[in-house]
Amino acid sequence: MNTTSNGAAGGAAAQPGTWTCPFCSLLCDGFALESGPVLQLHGSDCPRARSGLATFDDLGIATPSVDGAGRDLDAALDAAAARLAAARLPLFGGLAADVQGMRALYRLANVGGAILDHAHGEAMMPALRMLQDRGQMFTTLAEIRNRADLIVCIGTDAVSSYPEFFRRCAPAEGHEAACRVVFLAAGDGMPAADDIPWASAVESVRPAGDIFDTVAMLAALLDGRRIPDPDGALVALADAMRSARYCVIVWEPARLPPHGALVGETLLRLLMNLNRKTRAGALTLGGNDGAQTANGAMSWLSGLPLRSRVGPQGVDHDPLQYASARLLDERAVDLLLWVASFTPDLPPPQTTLPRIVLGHPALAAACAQPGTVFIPVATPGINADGHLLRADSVVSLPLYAMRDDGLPNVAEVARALLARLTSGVAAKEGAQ
Amino acid sequence: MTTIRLKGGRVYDPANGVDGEVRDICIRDGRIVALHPQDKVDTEYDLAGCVVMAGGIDLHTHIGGGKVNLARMMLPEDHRLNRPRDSLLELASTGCCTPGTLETGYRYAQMGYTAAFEPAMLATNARQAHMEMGDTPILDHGAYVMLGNEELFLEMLARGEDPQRIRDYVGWSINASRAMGVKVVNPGGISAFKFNQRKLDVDEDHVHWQVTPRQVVHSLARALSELGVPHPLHIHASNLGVAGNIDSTLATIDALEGLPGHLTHIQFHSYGREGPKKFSSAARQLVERVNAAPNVSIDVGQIIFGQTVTASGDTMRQFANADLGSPRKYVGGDIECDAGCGVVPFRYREQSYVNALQWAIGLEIFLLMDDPWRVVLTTDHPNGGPFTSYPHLIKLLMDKSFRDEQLARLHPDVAAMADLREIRRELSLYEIAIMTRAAPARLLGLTDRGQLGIGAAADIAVYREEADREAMFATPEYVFKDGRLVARKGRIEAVPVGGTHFVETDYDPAIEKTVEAYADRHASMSWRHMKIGTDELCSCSNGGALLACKVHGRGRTL
Amino acid sequence: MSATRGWCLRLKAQPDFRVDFGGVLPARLAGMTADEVARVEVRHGNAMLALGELFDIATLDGEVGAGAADAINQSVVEASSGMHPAATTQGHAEPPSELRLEGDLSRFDAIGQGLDGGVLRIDGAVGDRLGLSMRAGDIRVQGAAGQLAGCEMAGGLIEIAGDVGDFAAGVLPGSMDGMRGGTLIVRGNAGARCGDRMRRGTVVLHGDAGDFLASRLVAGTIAVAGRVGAHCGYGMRRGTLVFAGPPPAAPSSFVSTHQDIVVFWTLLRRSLAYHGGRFAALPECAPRRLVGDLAVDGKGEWLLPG
Amino acid sequence: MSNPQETTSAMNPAPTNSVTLNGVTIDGTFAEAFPMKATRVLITAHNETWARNAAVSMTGFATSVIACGCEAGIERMLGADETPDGRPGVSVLLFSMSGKELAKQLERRVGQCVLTCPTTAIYAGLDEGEAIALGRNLRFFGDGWQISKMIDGKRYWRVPVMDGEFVAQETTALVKAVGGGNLLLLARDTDAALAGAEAAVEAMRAVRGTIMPFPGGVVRSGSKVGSKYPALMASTNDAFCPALTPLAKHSELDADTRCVMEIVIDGLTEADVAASMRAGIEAIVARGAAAGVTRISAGNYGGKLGPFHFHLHKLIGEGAA
Repeated sequence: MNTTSNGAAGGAAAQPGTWTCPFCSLLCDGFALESGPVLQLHGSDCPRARSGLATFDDLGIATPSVDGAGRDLDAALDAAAARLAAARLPLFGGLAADVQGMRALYRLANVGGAILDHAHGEAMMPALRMLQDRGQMFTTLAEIRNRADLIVCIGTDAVSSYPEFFRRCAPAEGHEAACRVVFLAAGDGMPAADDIPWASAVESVRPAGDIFDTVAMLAALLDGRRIPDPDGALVALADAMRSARYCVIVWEPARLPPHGALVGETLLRLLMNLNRKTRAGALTLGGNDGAQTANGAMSWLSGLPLRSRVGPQGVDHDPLQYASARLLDERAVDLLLWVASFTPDLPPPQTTLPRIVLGHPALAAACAQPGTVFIPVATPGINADGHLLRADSVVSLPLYAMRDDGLPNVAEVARALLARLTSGVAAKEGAQ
Repeated sequence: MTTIRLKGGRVYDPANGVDGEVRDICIRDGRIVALHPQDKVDTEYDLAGCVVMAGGIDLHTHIGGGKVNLARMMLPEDHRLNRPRDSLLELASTGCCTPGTLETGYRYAQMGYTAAFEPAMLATNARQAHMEMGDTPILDHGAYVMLGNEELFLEMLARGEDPQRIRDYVGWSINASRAMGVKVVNPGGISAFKFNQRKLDVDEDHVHWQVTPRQVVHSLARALSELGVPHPLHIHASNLGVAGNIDSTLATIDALEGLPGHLTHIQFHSYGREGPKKFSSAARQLVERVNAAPNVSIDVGQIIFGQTVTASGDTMRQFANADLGSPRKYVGGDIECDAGCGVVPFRYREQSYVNALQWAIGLEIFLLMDDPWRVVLTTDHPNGGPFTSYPHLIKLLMDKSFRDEQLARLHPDVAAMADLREIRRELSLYEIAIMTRAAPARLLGLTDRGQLGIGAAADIAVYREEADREAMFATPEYVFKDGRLVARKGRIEAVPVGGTHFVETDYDPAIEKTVEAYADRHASMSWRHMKIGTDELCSCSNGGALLACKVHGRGRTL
Repeated sequence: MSATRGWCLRLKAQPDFRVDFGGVLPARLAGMTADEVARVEVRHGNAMLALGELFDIATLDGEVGAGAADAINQSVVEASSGMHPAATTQGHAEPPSELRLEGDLSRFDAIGQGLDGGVLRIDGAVGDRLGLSMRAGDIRVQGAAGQLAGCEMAGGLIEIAGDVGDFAAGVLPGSMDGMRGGTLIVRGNAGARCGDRMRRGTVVLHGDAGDFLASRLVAGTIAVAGRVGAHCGYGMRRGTLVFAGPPPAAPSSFVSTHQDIVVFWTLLRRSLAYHGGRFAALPECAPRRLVGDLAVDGKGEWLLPG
Repeated sequence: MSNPQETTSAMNPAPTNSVTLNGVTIDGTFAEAFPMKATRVLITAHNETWARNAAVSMTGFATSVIACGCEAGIERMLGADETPDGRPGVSVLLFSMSGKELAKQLERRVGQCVLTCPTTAIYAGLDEGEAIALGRNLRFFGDGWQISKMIDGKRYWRVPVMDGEFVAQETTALVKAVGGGNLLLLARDTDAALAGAEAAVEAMRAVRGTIMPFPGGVVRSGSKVGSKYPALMASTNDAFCPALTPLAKHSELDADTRCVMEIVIDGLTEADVAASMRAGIEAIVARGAAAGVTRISAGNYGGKLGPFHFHLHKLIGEGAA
């Protein structure tokens, strides 16, 4: 099997604008990366990028394993294919892969039928359910950078999971317009004015009640309802949102309590209202570890988003039943194929079911167990090329291998498994 | 080397003036060739009783890109029913209004179509559009990049930039996004909406940039003409869906000043303001003008009754219609200082006066146009209706009595008053072949597609002749893609990866400095990533053939 | 063998995967022979499985008519003397077709999906989406039901003796309307989001309700006898909640109105009284009334007696 | 409907086959009635007074379809235990020649006389039949604040008004009915005629499903079909006018008959009308000829125009049986 070879050879220093960071869904491409045994980041102190890169420092020789015993790739693929062939209803979980990986996994899932869910499936559901049930009003990073005069982060500080977020929103020097940043119901330890130097003001508003109460009240105020005894700061915020030229709401579904889709739907409603007189949009922070990509590719291929089952019987979507944790708990599946190609922070869930793990090499130890086939795979943007979809659901970026670690990428492994599972069908399928 | 003879079918090949002659078509290695009748072939098909046409070409169908995918995600209820697989070659995929890409490819091929073009590719979403099209099996594809609402262009226009620089910028954008042409949507209006402008007429100033749609249309059309891009500027004009918009549509034609322009889904732009409901057909006005303007071509965007979803870059008009959505859902987005998107599910109802009239207007336009080479059959999938309704639409155009039956079921005022009642014309198979193959190929500059001449690609649809044209066109007997049998009586026989059509233009590379400076100040990604490299395109489009068309206009070569 | 009006299916062993039981309806089986019933296929994981593999199959002959009538009477009238109007869906003289399922069917989903007549009795627990999109007929469950019980049902009656999971009377992803008609009676407790996007019909909950009761309620009536979880009525647009037990705290996006509603209250109270228990004891005097959720249309109402 | 007689010449001749009971002559003739469309609605209110106020207004100016659009009347008062909402109420019947006209009259009358009347609510009084709008369109008075509720399969509208809310059932049922049953009471003088008519009406009011739409249940301007004036469809019933006994081409009266009253009955069914007429005849017979009503007759068109024929002799025969 060929390993990825399109990218720069080891040792070169990628200029800003050529390296795309795969470690969060903002997909920053403004930093330089110096390749080599140790990957050096220049131009950013992003803790996510740094810790992600550090997992590749002095990467030893990562070998596949079957039931804890080291094997060569072919043997591991044979074992994985045999277990997959024996499975009657596998779960394809994790799905931390790029577009090409998802395309190949989709074909693999189609052979006998599989359920697909992402490691962040639960965190994705509020935004997806909002979209399915009512729609969405979104904006994107460049619009925020150029247009926003009020950014309201609701229930999130944005930077804990997306450290570069406010730098990505910063207007170009010489183009600053006054822009306030307000953290609403976002808890303690918010970024201060110093952390967002371009903002004309940074404030925190914390009304009584939880986030459900807060967004409901904000929606009611923006709708012009007469509320007995409203929170003064919230009234002021509603006024500010109404008078802003371009208000941006930032939310992070992963931080919401259960049933966060209701928060999303309320936010959408208030945005629709706001847009009747002025302009506003929302940015959903989410989709890390390829979640945005997996969901996007799944949707375009099948017509339905993740938490769907595909196979000879067609496609069906069930966001409640096809949640990985529930499927494993109920033993409603009989095999777990887990994909985690970006970081070792997404280990496969423990289960007594057979497992096949296509993972970051550093997951080897966690996967050296009886019942588990482990195949280390390359990471898009580090040692593989690839494409990822950005958090704002519009932009996708190319990622390039910065060095060659001799690892197959997810797509190659999936195609190798597919080839082992099907010979007759695959032959007819044309140029693949 | 594979040879195939299609024997004794009645051939309709308007590009070569063939109107229903019985003749053989021979194929060698994916191309149409001349073989002596005595030459042996590997496979021979007896096509007695069949009609042979080039594979269908849809030059305006929303099959890939962010807004289509958002529409898919927004309408899971549209995707619950799975069509039974006819063939193990088909992977699972579902949906009616916005099917998955796989299903899209299968359904088009089953209907005898072999190429489809996404008309609204955002520059910032181009990769995803190519990826989705790359995952649309069997069909060749391509896309028009949306220009005319991105801040860089408006800024250049506002500061009175030299038209040559604008031409370079347009050329750069086409190459960077790997586009087949350029589309402008609500010229300047998508941007204006971001500045809270809710309406923009052809000669009205954009509230911020102080440029008019007329300027936008003219400068883009001029740039394309000078670059030598075959497909004329693809224009989604101002005021889509607004009663009385015929005025702005005619003004948009004026703005071309004789330059080539293709007005798309023209049905949605041909409304008068007469009658008690202040909404009337302006089909005659429109057609009169288009008949007299040889620089102008159109596609119709026929509406089809039933559930669909409208997906458009025209956020200004889509937001205005959000409350009419059925079911009541809405997706809207302001995108990257580049464009926008608005998705509104919609149900066209026979008993709605407006919908019934829209239906009649579309058919009137088809039937009143003198020159079938300048009118292309579309429903603006999925905006007017899903592409799967094309056979039904063909029957409406070919069968006056069927048309009258349908008309009688509509809102009584339309059934009683529509001009359509008086139009007796029934289109011939030859005219249908023009509107669905030959004309779109010519308008796109596809010299070896949409025709059956020697040397052409063997994209061929064979229909069993039937009086019921809907049944006939719904399920062709055989469909060949590049000489390969891909569908037989609706069953998928092979799933080759389609090729990507795009044009490569010449322009002054100095324009990249402008783009780079703009990106540094305003964009959210490196200007380098605004370009899709060849290897990357190959990967995005899933390894399909790269069907580049190099054009040499008045731009400077590298 | 002559056709029977009813069948009893007794589960042999738990299936390996979840089973989609949609399509197995009393009327469909009524005209079949035992062999034919045994060959009816249901979806099990990625494959189809015959009923005969899963169940022992027996007829209900001799007791069908009486059984059906009992089902209806017992289901609704437990604590009241009258016949509930909602239970009179089986007005015809012919006894309705009946299907009885026995065993723990908690891995069986979509039982009674699309039911449009007849009686379905389950002596055990059921899985998700019980009675999905049913239009008429009666479903009685002796045990608990999973999520989405009565989801998008448009008519008929479901009575569940045990608890129900989340999203009872709710909605599938993307649908605009949850329950659209009929009556759902739960004798146990309900999980979260009961009545989510419900548009019409009546839910009678004898036990407690979880969080987000009546979330996004479009319209319809939900009556609760027990305690109610957090964020009741979140995003409710119209519709009526009746609290026969301890009233929940009102969120700040709900406000009081003070008009005389004795007429409407009497109509509603009399209807609810058929369900017995606390509903039989609802006071005659008009209750306190709150309206909301002001974050949405604000035309929903809470009725808080006493 | 006032019962138009066809023409004097077409009238049955003076009855030779009459029966006499308690001195009262009962003609061997029949009342001829026509199909109509009808509905029943129940009006309730805070107390009987306001329920009655609404009902009286709603049934006002509804004596004859000829000029009123419908014929309407109070069927009976309802106790609090008889109404859907536990308040006192009134049962009202409306009759018209077509369903469309009935629906129009119902909507206008409920809109102007019930919606407006303090504390009222309105419900369907029939379950079976074609649904016609009751609250369905009146709800728009709520200007978007109206609320719909389904209770036990019935839809109600709740419209906010100044005293609280107006509750109206979405629809009521339209049924086929019978209009134009009648009795003619021939008396020796005005006092006797009025007293007899009042007694008959009182007895007839006890019959469910019927109303007597004329003032006090009685009409003195019985009519025949046609007129010497071409524009008029009906004119005075000269055969029964004492003033014309010696003048008319044909008269039904003798010199001792100086006053005639007619009672017109509309009913939901043929049996209801028959029961009502029988109750009226029995009341007159019970009073006896000595009370001044000496003869009972009925109006018809020779049996050619209306499908329902109420033969007076059959009615008393059935009553006896």
